[in-house]
Amino acid sequence: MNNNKPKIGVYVCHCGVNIAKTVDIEAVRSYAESLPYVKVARNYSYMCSDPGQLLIKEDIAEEGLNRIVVASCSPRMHELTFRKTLAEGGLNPYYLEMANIREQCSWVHEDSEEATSKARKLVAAAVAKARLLEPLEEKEVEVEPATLIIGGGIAGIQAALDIAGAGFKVYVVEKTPSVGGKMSQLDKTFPTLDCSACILTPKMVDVASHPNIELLTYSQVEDVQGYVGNFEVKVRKKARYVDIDKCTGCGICAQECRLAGRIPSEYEAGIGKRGAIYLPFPQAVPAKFTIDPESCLYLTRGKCGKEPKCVEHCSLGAIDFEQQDEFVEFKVGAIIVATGYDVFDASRKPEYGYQDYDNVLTSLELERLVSASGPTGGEIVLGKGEEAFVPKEVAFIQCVGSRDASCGNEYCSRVCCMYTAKLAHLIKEKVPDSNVRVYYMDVRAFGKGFEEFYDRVRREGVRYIRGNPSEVFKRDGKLVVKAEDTLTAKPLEDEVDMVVLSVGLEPRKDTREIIDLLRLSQSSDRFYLEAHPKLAPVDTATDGVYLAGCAQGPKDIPDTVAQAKGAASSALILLASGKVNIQAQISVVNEATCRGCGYCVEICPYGAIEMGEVNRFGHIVSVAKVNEALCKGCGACVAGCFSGSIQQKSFKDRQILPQIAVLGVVK
Amino acid sequence: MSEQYEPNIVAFLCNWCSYAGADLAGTSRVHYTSNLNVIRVMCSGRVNPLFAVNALQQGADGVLVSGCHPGDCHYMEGNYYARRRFALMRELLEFIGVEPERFNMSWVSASEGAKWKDVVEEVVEKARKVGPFDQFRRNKINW
Amino acid sequence: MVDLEKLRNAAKEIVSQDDVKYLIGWRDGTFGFRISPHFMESPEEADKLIFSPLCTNNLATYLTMAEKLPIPRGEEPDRRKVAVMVKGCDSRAVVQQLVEQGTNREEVYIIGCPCEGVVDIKKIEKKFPDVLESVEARWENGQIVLKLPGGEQSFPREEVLAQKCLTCRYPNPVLADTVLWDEVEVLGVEEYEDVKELEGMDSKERWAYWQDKISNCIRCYSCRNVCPMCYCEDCVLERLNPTWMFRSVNVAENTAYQLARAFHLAGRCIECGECERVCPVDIPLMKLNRKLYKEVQEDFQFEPGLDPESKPLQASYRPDDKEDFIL
Amino acid sequence: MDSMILSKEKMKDFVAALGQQKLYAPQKEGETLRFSLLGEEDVPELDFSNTTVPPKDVVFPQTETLYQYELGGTDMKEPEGGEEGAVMGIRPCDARAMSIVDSLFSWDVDDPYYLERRSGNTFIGLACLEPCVNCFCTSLGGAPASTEGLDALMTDLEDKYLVKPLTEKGEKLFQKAADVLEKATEEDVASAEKLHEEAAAKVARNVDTQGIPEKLPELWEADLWKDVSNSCLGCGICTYLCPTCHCFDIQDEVEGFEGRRCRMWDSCMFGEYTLHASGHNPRPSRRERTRNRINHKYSYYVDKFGTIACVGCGRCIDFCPVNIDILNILTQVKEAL
Repeated sequence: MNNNKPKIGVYVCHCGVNIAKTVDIEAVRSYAESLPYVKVARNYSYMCSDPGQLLIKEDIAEEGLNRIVVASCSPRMHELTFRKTLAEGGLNPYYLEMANIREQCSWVHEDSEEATSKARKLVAAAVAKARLLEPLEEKEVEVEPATLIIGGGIAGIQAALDIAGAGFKVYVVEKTPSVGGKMSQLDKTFPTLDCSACILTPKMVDVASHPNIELLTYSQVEDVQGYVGNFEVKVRKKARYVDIDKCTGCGICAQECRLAGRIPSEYEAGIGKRGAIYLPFPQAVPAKFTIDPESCLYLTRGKCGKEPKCVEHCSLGAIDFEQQDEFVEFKVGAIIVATGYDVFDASRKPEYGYQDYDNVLTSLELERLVSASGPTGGEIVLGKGEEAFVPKEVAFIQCVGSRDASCGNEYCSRVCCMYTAKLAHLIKEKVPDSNVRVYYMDVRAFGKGFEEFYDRVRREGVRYIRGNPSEVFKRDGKLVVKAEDTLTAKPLEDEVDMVVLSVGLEPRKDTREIIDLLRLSQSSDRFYLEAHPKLAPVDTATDGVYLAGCAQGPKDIPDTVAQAKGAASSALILLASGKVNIQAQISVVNEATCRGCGYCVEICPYGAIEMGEVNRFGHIVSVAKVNEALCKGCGACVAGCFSGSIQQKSFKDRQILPQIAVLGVVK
Repeated sequence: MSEQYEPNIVAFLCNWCSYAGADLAGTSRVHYTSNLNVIRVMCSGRVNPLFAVNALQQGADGVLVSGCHPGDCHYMEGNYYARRRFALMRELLEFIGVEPERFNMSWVSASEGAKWKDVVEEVVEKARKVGPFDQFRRNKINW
Repeated sequence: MVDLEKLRNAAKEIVSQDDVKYLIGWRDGTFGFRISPHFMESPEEADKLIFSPLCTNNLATYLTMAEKLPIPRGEEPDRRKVAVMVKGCDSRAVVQQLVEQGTNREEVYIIGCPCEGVVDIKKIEKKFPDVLESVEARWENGQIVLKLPGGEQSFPREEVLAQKCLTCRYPNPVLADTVLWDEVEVLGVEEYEDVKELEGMDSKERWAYWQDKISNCIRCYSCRNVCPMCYCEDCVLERLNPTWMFRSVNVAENTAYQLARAFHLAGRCIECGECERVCPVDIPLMKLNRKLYKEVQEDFQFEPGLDPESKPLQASYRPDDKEDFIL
Repeated sequence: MDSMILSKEKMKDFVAALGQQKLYAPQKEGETLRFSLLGEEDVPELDFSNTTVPPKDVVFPQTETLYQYELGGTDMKEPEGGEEGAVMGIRPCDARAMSIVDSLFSWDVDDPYYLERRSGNTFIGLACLEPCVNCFCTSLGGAPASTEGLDALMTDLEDKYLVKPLTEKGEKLFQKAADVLEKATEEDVASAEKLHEEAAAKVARNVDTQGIPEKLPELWEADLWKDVSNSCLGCGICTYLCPTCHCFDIQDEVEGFEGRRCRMWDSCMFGEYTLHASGHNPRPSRRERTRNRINHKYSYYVDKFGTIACVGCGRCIDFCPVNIDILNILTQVKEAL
């Protein structure tokens, strides 16, 4: 403990010209020098550089500084850097206070005089607080060597395999009956035209068979409590009404189901049908059947003929209508959110006639149509029975639901340009005499091999017309795309057999649930917000929770896999070190003045405070007690305490009030 | 009221949304008025409404508290508590004769650098309109 | 109907119970219209007990006031009950104390006194400034009868009752272990007329109004001390480190003090009006409290001091709380 | 020194004639009557029984700055000394209180702040003709027209005041306004004296203090202290409104990087009073505090300065929210002796 008179060192950073251009550094420095308790005030071109940090360390040693104020960039940027500097210089790292004179001063104010005067104020406020800082102790807790991965698409699969491969336990929780996600629905992948199933299926099998991975399909995370390193997870395993230990996946039940071929299949994007008991797709993992409780006659009406067909035909007796949802609970140290995305609902753009005309398809529907495993066996045929025909004139409309403020999606979905090129190529390959054109705004072919692929497709005869169609309508039984070729300024009315809407990627509808569960934030595009867009793209604001794949924003498969590996690596750092520092800036109760009203207990969002008893001169009185591992240091309890008896370390009333005074009084 | 009157605003920003949003405004080189000074706290829930009273008393002409949008609080609930507390304090201050223009609260997310600028300018403009705070300012002359 | 015989007998019985430490009631004061809190430890003192329109004091405040003096080693704290006589408003104070664990339900015995309203002592002393002899008072047919030195006089409620009683919606105890007589009719309707009158002014007028009142504050802390909801061991408004407000007595600090006090009572004030009654310089403190009471009721559909199981207003929230004031 | 007559109609002229000097007088502030500095247009409010707050705050302000400083520095800046002034409309009981407190502030060391104001101001009393219900000045050696501690005494004669200068200071002050004053007749003087006597007879409450100062400490452990303090709220009304209570606290108030050291009224009824840094308080409950208040007034002060530090103004009785009545306490004390 350092109870000596404060000796403050103030360091004003030029940040090259970033600060120095608008803020008069010397004026700020000399002002700082005049403030009470300031022993040293210096300026330097880059305080975060090695020589800059050395300056602080030397002053600590030579001048006996015991509080440090760094006036530079945002504490969100370099607070940790300078805390480390203090520690290396032999000071408690929490004796640091920063004044943000870059992001919130030099970069936002043009007038040099104003910026300088504000910088002085901010430095003065920091000095006022620094004087009253207290040393804090960082405590360590053990990390539960396991990870929860929410979502069993390619991102979740990859992260699971990596972590499990490193020898740690993984729980994969997948909402649908099978892992595989959206990638399993794709036919080929751009730009290499690999068969999507061929590269994905082995990984799906690996996930199921890996000894370190526990796969919980058809399951949902219900509750997450605890904190980094020690999350307590509760998962609901929804009833499949099929005993998966008995089911061999033979499929007779599905053939016999009275509703066979009558329920739109999710996997087939609605263009294929399934029964009430179903396997989502042939390569599904686990290869176990599931009864859809929303369509099953027996489950919805309590009656299915004399006896449900599935029961009748399952010789192993695997059908179990009595099955209930089960709950499993386990502890993990880290959580990876790999929940993926939703495909944009094309009916939200009614001008393109998706709901009105049979031959207006979404790209995902076309994906199933061209797939050898799809309902037509890979033949591009529209219509049924006698009306069936092979479309020859095909138009793609780009950016449906992307780059479109009218539907709330201002972002680019990043994959549509390339999957359109791929699908156009596949159509040309399967229907060589077809005419394919693509109505586009811009073609973004930025990835490895993308531009080459786009060139190839154009050489194959796919026409790119720059113009956003205004409407798709029907004339004389034919679809007409109305657009303007913006390069020639010519209005077009293009008669076609098939219109493909290149729909974008959207945040999942259940995004909110996960946010509530894990205390995540959303960015303005409504995808989950990463801790930093550049330097912490897989981390979130919640320690121990990481993002992978399209949950964080639209991306293609290689980017998804790369991020999944990044998330796995982040989780592994935690698991491998086995220990994590918990918040030092937590709440602390003054038991002598606590009146035991319990407001803080009610307020704490983490259940970190409970009432305990103390002996006050023979009287047993109840007072609040803080569980240090659970406290996250938000301070909501502090503002709710009437007697000021609970305080947040580093953000105590006695530290904030002088800041307020200085900002009010200093001119 | 002198012509050169420039309001002085003290703002309390939560670390995760609003402070980050204000940083983003900086990173994006959005320019705004320099009348507002920020005190960083971890959560808007930490901000005791009495801080606002204290700020007015000690020289601020207006106060701003900014946190995450409802539902986005990094600590889940802090901004809800802040909202309730500030609703009460606002009524009280208004009732005692403090112009409501001096007492502001906003939700600014980490991605709303542009909104931050708008909020700052609105708060400063409102304070400018109602003039210097003189209701219960500490008067140094009495010292 | 108030029955003093019944009251005294009940008090004798209650105070004789082994698990009751003492009983707090009211007795005649030393002069005029004043009455005094009566602390009785034995049944013999019961004959001094009264209940009349002069019994303004909210005795619930004494539940949290007794000092917890050091107990010598080896001795046990006395956890016997304190019996307290409460009017409707006073009972709400007990309920709110229970909500906030300021009082332990096992350590209090609540004697409910349905109440037809108490007089505004300041009002009546203005009418009769020189009364030295102790005055008796009673309710009779909706009137207040005062036994003045010159003979009995009766007054209509509106003329002599405290403002809080004219708008009282809870004249009957909301929680009691025993209720001494029949419940009384609820006559009060709260229209917040005085609050609305102030709301109708502009900021400058409002401040002028309050500045005038608050500049008189001598910071005697009687408003805080008398408040049954103010029972912090160490009041943050007087604390030196950190200094939320100076102890200097001037308009700025007095205002900060009164604002903080009112804010701490938001969603907690049960409208007993004691703060305003005791104020030696006549600051209309209940206007502040009632303003917040009104807003709390309108904005959060919340009234404190009714249900011991309720969650405190300031320690809870609803996701759809009003936010029309947010930019 | 001859008595003079000030016609009530000429009050404004009188105030004007006193010139630029500060003049404190009772003023109505809302419902509350207290002494304040008279503004240019103000007229003293002299039709009252007594002010809520005693005039002690003119000489012993509730808050006063001793000096200012900069945080971390060693330089001090003292406020400038006060100018001369006058206080008008003081009741004799309150004036007597000042003269009692004078001994304290000029005891072991002279208190420059208090004494400067005491000597710089001229104190003009206003005889009390209608004692309040709880007045008992006559029991303590005072009277409704006592002149102790005053430089002049005024007596209300319906349409005019009889003004009697008592000291040179008083005389000097009234000389300034000689133009608006008339000579008093013998009848005027006689009727004032009669009123004074009548007023003294009207004082209804009383206490026989015989023996109390000497024997009070013997009742240290008496039950009565608990009985009389049970209902005490521990507020500062009785002491803040008491004209003889003179306890103060010294506080540092810091704003930003500047601070001031100031002193302000304190009250022995507060829990913090005599609270040691260790956390120990020799007066841990309202019982000891009440006991101290009575002992200080009726015994310790007598020991030290030979006079009871109570003038019987009755404020503590009037304003106590829970009817703690000093006369009642003294009666019990007498009974217990």
